[in-house]
Amino acid sequence: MDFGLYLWTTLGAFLTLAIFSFLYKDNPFYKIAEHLVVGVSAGYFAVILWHNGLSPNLFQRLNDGNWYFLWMDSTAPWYLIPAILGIMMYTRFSKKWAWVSRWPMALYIGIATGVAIPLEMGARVNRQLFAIMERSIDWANFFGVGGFNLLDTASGLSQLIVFVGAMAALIYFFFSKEHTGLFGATAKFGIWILMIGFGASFGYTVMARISLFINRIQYIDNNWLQNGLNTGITPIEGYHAGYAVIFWLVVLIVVGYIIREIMTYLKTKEKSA
Amino acid sequence: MKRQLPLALVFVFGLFMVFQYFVPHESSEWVYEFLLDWILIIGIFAVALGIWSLFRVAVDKIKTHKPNWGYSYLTLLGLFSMVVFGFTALNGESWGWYFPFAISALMAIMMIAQTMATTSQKGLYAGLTGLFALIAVVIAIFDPAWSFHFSTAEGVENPMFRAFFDHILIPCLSTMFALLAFFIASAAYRAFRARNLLASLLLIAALIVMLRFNPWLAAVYGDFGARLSNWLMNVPNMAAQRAIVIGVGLGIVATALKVILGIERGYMGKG
Amino acid sequence: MKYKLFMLAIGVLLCALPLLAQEVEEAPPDSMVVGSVPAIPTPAPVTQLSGEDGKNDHGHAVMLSWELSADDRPGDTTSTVLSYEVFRWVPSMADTVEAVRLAYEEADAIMRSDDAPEGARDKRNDLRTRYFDLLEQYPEFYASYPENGNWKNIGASPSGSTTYEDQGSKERLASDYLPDFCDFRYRVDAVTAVATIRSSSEIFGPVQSSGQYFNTGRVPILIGVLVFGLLTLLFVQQARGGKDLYVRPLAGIEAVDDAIGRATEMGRPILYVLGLGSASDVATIASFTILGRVAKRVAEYQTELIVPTYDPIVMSVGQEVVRSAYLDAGRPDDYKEDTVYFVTQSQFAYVAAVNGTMLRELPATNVYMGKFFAESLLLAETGAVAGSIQIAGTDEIAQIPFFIVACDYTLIGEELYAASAYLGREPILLGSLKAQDWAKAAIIVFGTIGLLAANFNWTFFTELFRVTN
Amino acid sequence: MDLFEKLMKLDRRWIFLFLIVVCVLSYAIDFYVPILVEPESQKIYDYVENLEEGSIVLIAIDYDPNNMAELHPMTYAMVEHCWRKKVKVIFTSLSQNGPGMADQAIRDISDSLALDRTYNGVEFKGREIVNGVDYCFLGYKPYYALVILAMGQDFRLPFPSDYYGNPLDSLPMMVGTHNYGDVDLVVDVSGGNITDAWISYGQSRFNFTLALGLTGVMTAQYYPYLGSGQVHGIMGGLLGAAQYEQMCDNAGLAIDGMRIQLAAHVVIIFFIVMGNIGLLLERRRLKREGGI
Repeated sequence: MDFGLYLWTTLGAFLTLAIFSFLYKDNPFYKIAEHLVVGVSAGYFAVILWHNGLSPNLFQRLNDGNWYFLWMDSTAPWYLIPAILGIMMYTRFSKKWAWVSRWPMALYIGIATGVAIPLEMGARVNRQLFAIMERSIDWANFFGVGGFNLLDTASGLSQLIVFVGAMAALIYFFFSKEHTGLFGATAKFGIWILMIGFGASFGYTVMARISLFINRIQYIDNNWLQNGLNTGITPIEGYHAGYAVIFWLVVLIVVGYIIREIMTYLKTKEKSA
Repeated sequence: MKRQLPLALVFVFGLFMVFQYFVPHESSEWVYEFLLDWILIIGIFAVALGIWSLFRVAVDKIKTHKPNWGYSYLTLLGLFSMVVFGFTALNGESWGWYFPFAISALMAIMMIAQTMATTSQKGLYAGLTGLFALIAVVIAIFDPAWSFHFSTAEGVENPMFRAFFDHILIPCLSTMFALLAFFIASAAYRAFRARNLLASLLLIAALIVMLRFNPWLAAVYGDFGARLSNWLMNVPNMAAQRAIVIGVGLGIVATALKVILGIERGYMGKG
Repeated sequence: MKYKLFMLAIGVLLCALPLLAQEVEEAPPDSMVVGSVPAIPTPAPVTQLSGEDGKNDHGHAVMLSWELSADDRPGDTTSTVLSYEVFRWVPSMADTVEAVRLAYEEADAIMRSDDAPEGARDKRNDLRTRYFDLLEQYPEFYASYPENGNWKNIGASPSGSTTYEDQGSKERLASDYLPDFCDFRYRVDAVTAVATIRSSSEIFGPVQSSGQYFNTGRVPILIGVLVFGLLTLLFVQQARGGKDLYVRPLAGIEAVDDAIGRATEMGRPILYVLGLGSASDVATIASFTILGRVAKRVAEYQTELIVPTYDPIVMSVGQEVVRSAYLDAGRPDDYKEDTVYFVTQSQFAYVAAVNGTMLRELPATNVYMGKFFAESLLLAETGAVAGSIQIAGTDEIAQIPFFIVACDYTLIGEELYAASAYLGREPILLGSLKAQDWAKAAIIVFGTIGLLAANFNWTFFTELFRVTN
Repeated sequence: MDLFEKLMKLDRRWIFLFLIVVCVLSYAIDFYVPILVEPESQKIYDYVENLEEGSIVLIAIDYDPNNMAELHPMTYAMVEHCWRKKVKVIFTSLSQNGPGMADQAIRDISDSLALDRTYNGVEFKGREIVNGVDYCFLGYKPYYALVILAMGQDFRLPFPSDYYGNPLDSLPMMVGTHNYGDVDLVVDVSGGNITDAWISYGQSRFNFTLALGLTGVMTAQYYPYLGSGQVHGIMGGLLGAAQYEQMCDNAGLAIDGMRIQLAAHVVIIFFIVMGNIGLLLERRRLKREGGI
């Protein structure tokens, strides 16, 4: 690994540890990483949106990709309209003309909501309703396919539970009717189903989230510690850098402690002065 | 004009988009695609407003010496480094005077910020801005090793742009994501207590599914655990999702209808 | 599940086929011949080839269908047919048209380059005009059948399939542009493992493609939207007339008012997160309404409000909302432009910043309304560390469990959309809740009937709700 | 204040610290994790274990770097198992970034095969892995559904020559190997919907034995096929990979990751259980006090 790359990797490892330090509490290291990443990411997306969004969608249409012809000989001059609308957003810089920026905003919201209505009606409501109706309940295998097996997801009973559960949960979402009597009991069953579903989906995610952390440990170990400290040793063979992780953690904690001591010392000095 | 026209625009364009969905003809699709481009372009133009807001909040922090104001310099530095790197690219292998240029260009921008932030020494920082800008411009004119690229995306391949992405952005973002491993633990600890029936249901379902992935505890109930957790995922979870999806669909359609019809004007600050 | 899989696979195949056609063309058939494969008898051709204009589309597509060759028996491993190759009669002028198109593309590239020569633009524009003129003449070229043209392989379908969609681009400048209103003629070959052993079907044609003005496959959605829209209008009208509507209390919404009061007492700010959606997400639009109410209350109590945003348009709309709310509360001078500010458009960088803000400003209340993704738990747990009261609402199903676990109050799915109506307690807005309830009741009724219908095989009822395309 | 009372009011940072220490330690210390093998992965292992020398297994590497962490260990364990048993392997790759993955796996596992190793008490002499004799890498072709169908007729239709450009008939192991009928097992290691095509276009048409290696998130979705017999066995996520490594007695990346996974899991569950016991005790105490 050449030295330049090693420095970059060290920076990456430092930022990784700095963000992990947030788990203890808000501290200068985290603040450094946070402020830096906010700036860098905002700049990154601005550049990417310019190159991949504005350039192909507007400039290349208006001026055929050539900066000096501008829009005069464009094959799609009607793209001036969104360009003007976009520029209208900048009236927000002026107090007097800020109301003009409401037009593009209104257009934005009008178009977006208009698109959403039939799309959501079709994709969420109609599609789900059809899915409910589509399959008949498997009465022949009511207690499980090929014998008594309550945990068979394809059994008639499971299908019936899906149906009844979904309906009960829908009843829970009724707003204009008091949840009392039979109606209330069904709604109660509905919220049970919702809670079981939420619990299951929470439990299902735990494992994947821990994998993210494993991935980070391996990043520090393989990309930084092993490459930096013992060049030439492959990540998998022999050398276990886990000890080195602990070593570096201890170093970091000690250094952090010293910095903190210095800071408090400076602060008290400031106050006394 | 100030209030009525926006509402009229929402109504006209919203209604058009609703009925466009049922007209597959080319002409209707053309308008549809054109209008979607409007949204996209308005959105990208607005990014400048966002960057301006970020810039101003940072400068304001520095100006008023709010707590942690010093870190705001980092934000500005990161932001403008990416912008400078993203629009310049090397013409060959040689770096030439690229770094002196990049540093002086960045310093010029930082000095603009400093001029805005300072209260007493405006003249000094304005002068420094001019000086750094002059250096940057001179290098830009005479150095053949690199050039600006606005209409094409060479800047994205700039090694410095890539390095900032690979070694600052990616480690930070994926570590932030990895914090979830801890937060999921502490959230589970705090919330998974059998306080009442609903909490117990949540707890039990989560535990069953979690235990299924644990190699040790799986020994206790073996195959049964896997099947039970699959059943939970495919039966009650499916029912819950179905109900929520339908409900959300109706909620979206109702809200969108109200917006188009001008009944709900909350997004314009008029409820 | 299986049905879904099947449709998915077919979809993938259909998308892939036109490209595969080129693949096949590139490799001469001879290279496919493998010496060790035993001799295969010529397969039976496909029968009953027919085609029609693609239904409910924008044109530029023809749907072909046929009966399987007798030597293609699904499930029988001894059947010899491997795939069906589809041919269309293409006039030889098509090559000229393509040549002009390529010349145009080249001229366009030259014109766009940094060192474009003088007159590059005119040259390109001439080619463009010539190309479009040629396109106009396509119907005449196709009408000359069978003179001046030949059969061209346009794609393949795996064995066992009986349909193929000849779909081209509607973009006139695209290489796979398929003109409308031309008399197309088709032929399908049954092909065996040895590409030369094949048999052709009878020729079908002429058939024309064109776009439609109404998509009949989406009628159920249209009915749904119209009926639901009318219901909403009806109940809103009723509410306007002064009819008292009951709404069940929602804990999360009642908490909002208390939370603002609490913040005032403690002298700490309120943090409002609009989520990661853009302003085109209806969830975010619903969130704007809630933000308006919160901001108005905040202005009245003179508490501080912090609204970090993820999207610049969301920021602009949010500023507008908060400013109007301060105006309504009669305190326009207290409004600060930086109450609603932009952070960054990167998910986790945004979370990093908001988390930092939470621990530094220690807000009394955090409100999360809108679209949330993996960051939901990061925000909510940090908020819990900061000791804030937390109220969340999202329509992202995968994130609701995390909010339920980590927040004090959670609005589940649809409740987010109801919240704006609730907070205002305005009868007009409540009217739409009534419409939503009626729609849900209708779904329960139709769902039950539909399930019965499925069990008794009354397919006509189920079919009423089928949405195609 | 007793232990449980303290636990109830425990600062979450103790949990974080505990979790970090346990995770880093379990990463650093190579301890033994008894992995309970589930029947769905046992079935795959048994099938390979019972193959005769010279049999052929087709392994489809249909994943890309995104899913590498979960799926690469499966490939490593399975291929090493096959080669140690002198079972030949045909690799295909129907996902765009797959060839890189397959290439890397083949090189690494070949290196490992050169060493003498003892697995499950059986000593295996190191040997050189030869392209064309021990394996054949067909490479990548787009439009996976058509490729899967075509391979049902003859591998030579979609892949006239292998990834390295050798005509298939020039490879000793491919002489007389034409289609799925000559292959004893098909394994699809995939992180996307290519699995669906292997089931609906491959298995249900050509009726071969199909085993799946899937990412953890996908696993629940494919269990119904296990019940219907279309799929012979499933390895799900890191856990499935670790189970396979366990059965082969060849600890690798998956068992490494499993140690952390397990430790973190136990910590979380421990805290949940403690919290609940604490809640119970508190309730009882309140009741007693209320009774007095």
